[in-house]
Amino acid sequence: GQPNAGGSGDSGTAGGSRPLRACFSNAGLQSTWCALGKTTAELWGKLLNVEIEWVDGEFDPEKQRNKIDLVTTRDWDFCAFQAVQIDSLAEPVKRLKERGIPVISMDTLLVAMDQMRDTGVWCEVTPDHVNMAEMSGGYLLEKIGGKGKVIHIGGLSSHSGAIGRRDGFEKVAAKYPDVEVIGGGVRWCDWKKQKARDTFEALLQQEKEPIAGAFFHSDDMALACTPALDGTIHKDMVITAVDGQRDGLDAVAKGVLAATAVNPVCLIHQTALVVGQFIVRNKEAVDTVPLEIITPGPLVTKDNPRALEAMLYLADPAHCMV
Amino acid sequence: MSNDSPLLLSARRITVRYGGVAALSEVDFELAPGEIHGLVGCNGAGKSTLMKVLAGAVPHYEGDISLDGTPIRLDSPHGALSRGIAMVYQELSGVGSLSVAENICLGRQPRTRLGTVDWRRMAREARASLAELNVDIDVTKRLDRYPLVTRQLVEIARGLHSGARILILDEPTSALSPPEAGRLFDLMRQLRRRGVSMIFISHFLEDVLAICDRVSVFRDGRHVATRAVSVFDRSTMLRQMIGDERDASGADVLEATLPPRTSDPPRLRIDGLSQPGLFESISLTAASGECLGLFGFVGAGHQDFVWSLSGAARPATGTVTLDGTPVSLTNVRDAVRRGIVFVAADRARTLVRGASISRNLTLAHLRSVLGAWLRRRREVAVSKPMLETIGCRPPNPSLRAGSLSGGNQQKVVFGKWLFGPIDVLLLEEPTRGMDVHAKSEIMALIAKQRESGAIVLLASTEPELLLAHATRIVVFSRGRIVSELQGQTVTKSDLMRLAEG
Amino acid sequence: MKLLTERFHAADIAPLVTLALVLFLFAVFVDGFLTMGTLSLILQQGAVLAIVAAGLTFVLLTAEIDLSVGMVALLAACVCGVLWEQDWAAGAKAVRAKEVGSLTTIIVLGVPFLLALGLGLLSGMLTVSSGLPSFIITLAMMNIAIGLARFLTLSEKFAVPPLLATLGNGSWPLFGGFRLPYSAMVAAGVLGLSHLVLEHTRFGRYVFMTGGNREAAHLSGVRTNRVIVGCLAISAMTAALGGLVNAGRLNSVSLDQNADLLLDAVACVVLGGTSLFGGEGGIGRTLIGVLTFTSLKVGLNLMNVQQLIRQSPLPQSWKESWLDATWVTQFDLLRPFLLGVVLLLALVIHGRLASKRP
Amino acid sequence: MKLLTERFHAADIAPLVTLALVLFLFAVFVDGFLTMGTLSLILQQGAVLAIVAAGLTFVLLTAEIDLSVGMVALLAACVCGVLWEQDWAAGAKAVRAKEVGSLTTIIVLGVPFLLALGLGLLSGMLTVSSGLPSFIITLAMMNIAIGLARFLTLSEKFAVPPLLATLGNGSWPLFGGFRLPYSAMVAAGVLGLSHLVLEHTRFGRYVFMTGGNREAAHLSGVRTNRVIVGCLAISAMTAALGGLVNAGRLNSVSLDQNADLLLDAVACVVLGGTSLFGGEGGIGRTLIGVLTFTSLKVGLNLMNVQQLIRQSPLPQSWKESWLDATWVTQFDLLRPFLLGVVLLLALVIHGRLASKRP
Ligand SMILES: Nc1ncnc2c1ncn2[C@@H]1O[C@H](COP(=O)(O)OP(=O)(O)OP(=O)(O)O)[C@@H](O)[C@H]1O
Ligand SMILES: Nc1ncnc2c1ncn2[C@@H]1O[C@H](COP(=O)(O)OP(=O)(O)OP(=O)(O)O)[C@@H](O)[C@H]1O
Ligand SMILES: [Mg+2]
Ligand SMILES: [Mg+2]
Repeated sequence: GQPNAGGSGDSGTAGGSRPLRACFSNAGLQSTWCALGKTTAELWGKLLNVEIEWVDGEFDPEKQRNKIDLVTTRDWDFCAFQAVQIDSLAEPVKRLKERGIPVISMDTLLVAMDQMRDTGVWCEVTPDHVNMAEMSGGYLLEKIGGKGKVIHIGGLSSHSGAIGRRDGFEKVAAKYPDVEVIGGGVRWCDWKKQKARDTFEALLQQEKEPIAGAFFHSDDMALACTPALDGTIHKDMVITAVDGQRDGLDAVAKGVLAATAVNPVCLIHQTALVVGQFIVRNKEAVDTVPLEIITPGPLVTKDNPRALEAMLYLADPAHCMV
Repeated sequence: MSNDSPLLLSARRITVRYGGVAALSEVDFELAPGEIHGLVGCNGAGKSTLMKVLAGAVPHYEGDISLDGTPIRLDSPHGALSRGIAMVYQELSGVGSLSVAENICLGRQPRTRLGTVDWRRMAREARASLAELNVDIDVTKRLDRYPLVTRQLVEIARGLHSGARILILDEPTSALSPPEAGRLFDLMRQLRRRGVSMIFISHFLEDVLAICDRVSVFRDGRHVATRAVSVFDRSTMLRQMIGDERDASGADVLEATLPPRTSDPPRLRIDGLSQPGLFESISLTAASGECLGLFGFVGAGHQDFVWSLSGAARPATGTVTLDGTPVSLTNVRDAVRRGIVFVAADRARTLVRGASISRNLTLAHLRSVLGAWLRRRREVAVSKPMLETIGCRPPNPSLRAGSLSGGNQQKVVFGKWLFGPIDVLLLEEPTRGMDVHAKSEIMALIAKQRESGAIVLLASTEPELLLAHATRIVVFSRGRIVSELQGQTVTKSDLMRLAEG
Repeated sequence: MKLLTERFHAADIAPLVTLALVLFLFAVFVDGFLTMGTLSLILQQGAVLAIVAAGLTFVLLTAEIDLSVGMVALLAACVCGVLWEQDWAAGAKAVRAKEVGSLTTIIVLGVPFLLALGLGLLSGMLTVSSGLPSFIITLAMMNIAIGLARFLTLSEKFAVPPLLATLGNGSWPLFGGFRLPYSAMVAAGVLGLSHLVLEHTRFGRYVFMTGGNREAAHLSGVRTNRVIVGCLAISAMTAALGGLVNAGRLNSVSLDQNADLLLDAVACVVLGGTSLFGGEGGIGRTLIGVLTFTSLKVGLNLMNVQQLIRQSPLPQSWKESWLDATWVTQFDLLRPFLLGVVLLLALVIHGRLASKRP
Repeated sequence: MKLLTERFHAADIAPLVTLALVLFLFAVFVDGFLTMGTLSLILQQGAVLAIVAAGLTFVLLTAEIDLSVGMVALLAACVCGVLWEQDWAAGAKAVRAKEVGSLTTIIVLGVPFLLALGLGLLSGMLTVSSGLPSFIITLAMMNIAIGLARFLTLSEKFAVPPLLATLGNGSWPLFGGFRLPYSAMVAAGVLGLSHLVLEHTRFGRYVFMTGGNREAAHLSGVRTNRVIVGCLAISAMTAALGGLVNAGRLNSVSLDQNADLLLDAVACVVLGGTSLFGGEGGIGRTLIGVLTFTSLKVGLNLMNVQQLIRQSPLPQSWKESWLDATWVTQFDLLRPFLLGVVLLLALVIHGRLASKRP
């Protein structure tokens, strides 16, 4: 049975009994981060009796837009989107608003903070990218004793998360005058492992004396680059990154990465789901919902194995807690 | 026409070089108003090249050209046309995917007041200009739906239609049957009356003598002589074309006495071979050592017939047996395996111009000639003697095949087959557009194969060629065999009469 | 289209049949496909593609190819965005978008076209002067365009004039449920104009001749080089227009846009039956191609297998097992694959028919 | 290379000159470019490209094109990764990678090749049977490959056998600082083999002749259709190998890989001087092309403008102003643009020289 259009007020009459229908979409499942987010939403959807339909953004704003355009023609109780590109989903979200379907944005902003409500975004659930970068980068810089050369490999420079991470790292780096970021500052690699690897190798080979450390905007890029180190003078380079997903955590456990700041994907998707179903089932009004919910993300290092263990447990697809 | 009439167009000291080779050197040429000027010479004498210069298709010429006394520089066909110089090219050049009408108005579509193309008028003009040539076809159909003859006629129609004051016709009749050619000549005379000057190139010297006012002879890229036809005759013309005083071996055979049917049993049997639209139920037999001439006008089907025997064309219905065992006509490879080899008229379709001569020679029998592991030295080693046998000049195996002359290119194409057994030799116009020497050299090679027991099927539209070399002549008309001639005396006019069916 | 005015040949109507077939199948298997909403969607999503494909048709008709359309489109949009966020225009983050005068807007929208025109002419001239296939020249040009865009935007995201936003998103509500998107109107205009040029002007005919037999066209006085340069310029311009409209639709411009534009556009043109060997085809065919392609995309996106299976008259047991199968649960991921397969099928069938032509 | 053994023509040595020029310029303007390290880097980063380009050379020599190499490479890698993470192999996240038997590894590595072979043959047969240009067929095939990869991986990230990782990353330390990457050895093997096949086997000869003049080859009894199918199969195989090596290098496989592989490979082959019109070229040229291209990429990545300007003997004032200019501070973003420009220049020059050949 198709539930009728949500939002119009009578949707919740059946109370918690009626399964809600929600549409989720995030940047692209090909990144571990997004994939785990999907698992989370589906797992918690079962617990909270919400049917989740997933739309893969495929890391292409047009593909995502085309799919979301179609989503707006169907009936939902609520939607939660992570836009590949800010503003690209504004139109469909407006249409959803007209039909009274609440929309929650995850991680990346759907539209600028100040336009959220008039566009129809009820709430933004986001990690603190700046803070994550500060923690991870800060750890790196003190590990290398606050001096020496470091590499800074960035994500996609149009991505608000990447920009936040850059700002965070540069903020802490500013505290250490003896630290030099080689290669002329951040090197944008569009989250692409291959590009990161090529750039990284080039930078390595250029330096005559060992490079102290490297900061990556994502574990995936970092792990694609670490193999380039063995056999070079940079063997014992300190490498930290952001994301803290399964691979990243394993890498920390193995000591490949010194640390990674957890971008709490599970928390984000979870929260979005919880807030969404709460809004619908309790017929919340827009202004009773917080505009922004910032989810905390711990730093995981080899030094405190307890935290590592905990994260490994919590981030396990079987639990999807953090 | 007398030479003192005011000159319409005069070209002085024209030189054209291709790479190292000088195609034309220091050529002078003059054209008087309202004359038909004949141009003769062996292949590569430079006729087409000079004409292409006048038509603006060879911008890199040296020398001066003046029109009506004013010096001009012809650097693009566009420029030449805008000055009233049009040319019908030796090689067909239509746009197959466009309608006949558009091909006739190619580059000059009539326009409405709004500047848009006027389709109705275009069709009307096209029909009119084709009617002049006694051609009545649907001009809105794609050109490539029509046979070769029609396309040649469309080419000519375009030239006549161009409204040019100087019209160049480069071997326009090479693909036409006598009646069509005759019609063309009438039209040319009409145009002359209207004051249009024409340049007419042909290897058929009779035609040249019949229709032209003056004739210029070219040899090896040089201008040899220009005379009024009244004071010219065939033999002198030939002598000047060929240069030395060698007896004019080029004198065409106009009649021949074919030997009686050989007694030895036929090896090749062809029963009811048909291909819809091209030829119908063709049945033939041939014994080894025979040279079976297949005569007909262009489009009579004899050429398609040899194509389909070669296995390269769409498979035809009917049976072919060689030495009693059937031959499948589905692919070339099997045909070659059975010793059935094919030499087509058009070298552009049979030669890899970009590859070296040796690679072209060894292509067909790579395994038997070079074995499993190809080595360059060995390849050159086997190619050299072959080049000697076929008399290719220059005999340098590592040259680009494309840099050879037409005739020599043809020799290479032919030599390719000599590396393997030849039981049946299929020939389609093997000497098209070649001069007497190249012709005789090629035909000598073919004769040698015949003597060594090969069956030769020689399809041609040139009666002279068949009369000179065939032991038996089969005449085609409209895709059917109309008669088979042997053991009797045959003349060119007989063939023509029969071919017209 | 001349071709269709002749006696029909299977190859000529094949694309139409394909379109009909696609629509029919979706009408049967996707409930709610045959609605005005879907139609507007198809128009909406096909518009950009149609604009770009129209220009590309010119190029393919001359037997050349323009691989740079996607990135030229992107570059144009980026330039527009960058200019728009200049201080003399709407300022950073387009905060002063309200106050911008129409002259400024015109400049902001005009410059990208001039740039595109320049690039198109450049690749055209390089192609004809170097004697290399346009394939490789435009390939390099594509890298240059994306590189330039990357540098101009410092690969950040830029806002675009509201005019574009309305153009890209706005639509005109007609009878019940059906909304005619402005972008579709623009596309219609471009297609119509291109059709007139191709069929009723000398330039248009020269395009066909050049593609059909360049040598012959040249010898009969057509300045084929100019024709080719012209076509590449045209496709660059339409690409720019497409890029702008698309940026408007996405409300912003950044480097990850237009990634598939080139390949989709080529697919559309060829799907319509325009030959890559030049000389055959036309805008009408391109239109059919675009419609087919877009319907396919929209239809596949609309398709909901779970539902289909539930409603299907199959033994319950099968349904059960199927509903848990990956290809059902993960159907979303299968869509691009299916699209590719259908495309290939259609193309091969069209090709075989065409090769059978006498 | 036959061509070079003949009388030299400018067009034949142009690619070599280009390579020399590139190396020279970087040697001057990038300090620490002329080191063994850089050499190993070039080899390391050029290896995958070389493997793929080798196969592509076959296709271009027959005057066809294979647009599917990039995605076939990706698909092969994905299949390998998915198999590797099956329970009968290394299991999810390849936790049991240690215990895996060599037979399993062989299967995991073998299946991708078979799949690629299948796809190659398929596109080949469709090309020859439909009479369409391989351009469009392989274009569709590319979409199919990426679609399939997306579905198989559910677009997640997969681990690959350690064997591949060592192959992709390992290297063999030789004299001072110079390390010969294993991947480069593989590439050398592939190139060498391809060269022998092209120059010394009948198949290779047929490839050249088919490209030179298909009808002539056909009339001489060459089964040109088989030749073309063969070439497309070969390029699919090399693509698969390249994809696997690359996955090994990146230690994992996910859909964002090999995005530029196709265009880079084509650029390499053409840069080397192999003609897109077929019949001219060879592996030697491809090698030169790959080296030029990779040196360009590496050199540009190594280039550090700030430093260059500081060291340059220019008036201080200029230096000041330049050092703050965007094009200096954001030089990173300018790199792809420069690459494109240099490529275009080289190609155009080569083209003009070649067109001057009689
Ligand atoms: N495109 C070309 N490249 C190189 N050489 C050429 C070219 N065209 C013609 N030639 C050479 O120029 C010379 C003159 O050729 P041309 O076609 O004028 O001879 P022709 O008198 O027309 O012979 P035919 O009677 O066979 O037409 C020949 O040596 C020919 O090989
Ligand atoms: N395409 C070409 N490129 C370079 N040189 C050419 C080309 N065509 C012909 N030549 C040169 O022009 C010379 C004469 O060629 P041409 O075709 O005129 O010979 P020909 O007189 O026609 O001989 P034949 O009677 O055998 O055809 C040849 O020796 C050849 O080297
Ligand atoms: Mg001639
Ligand atoms: Mg000749």
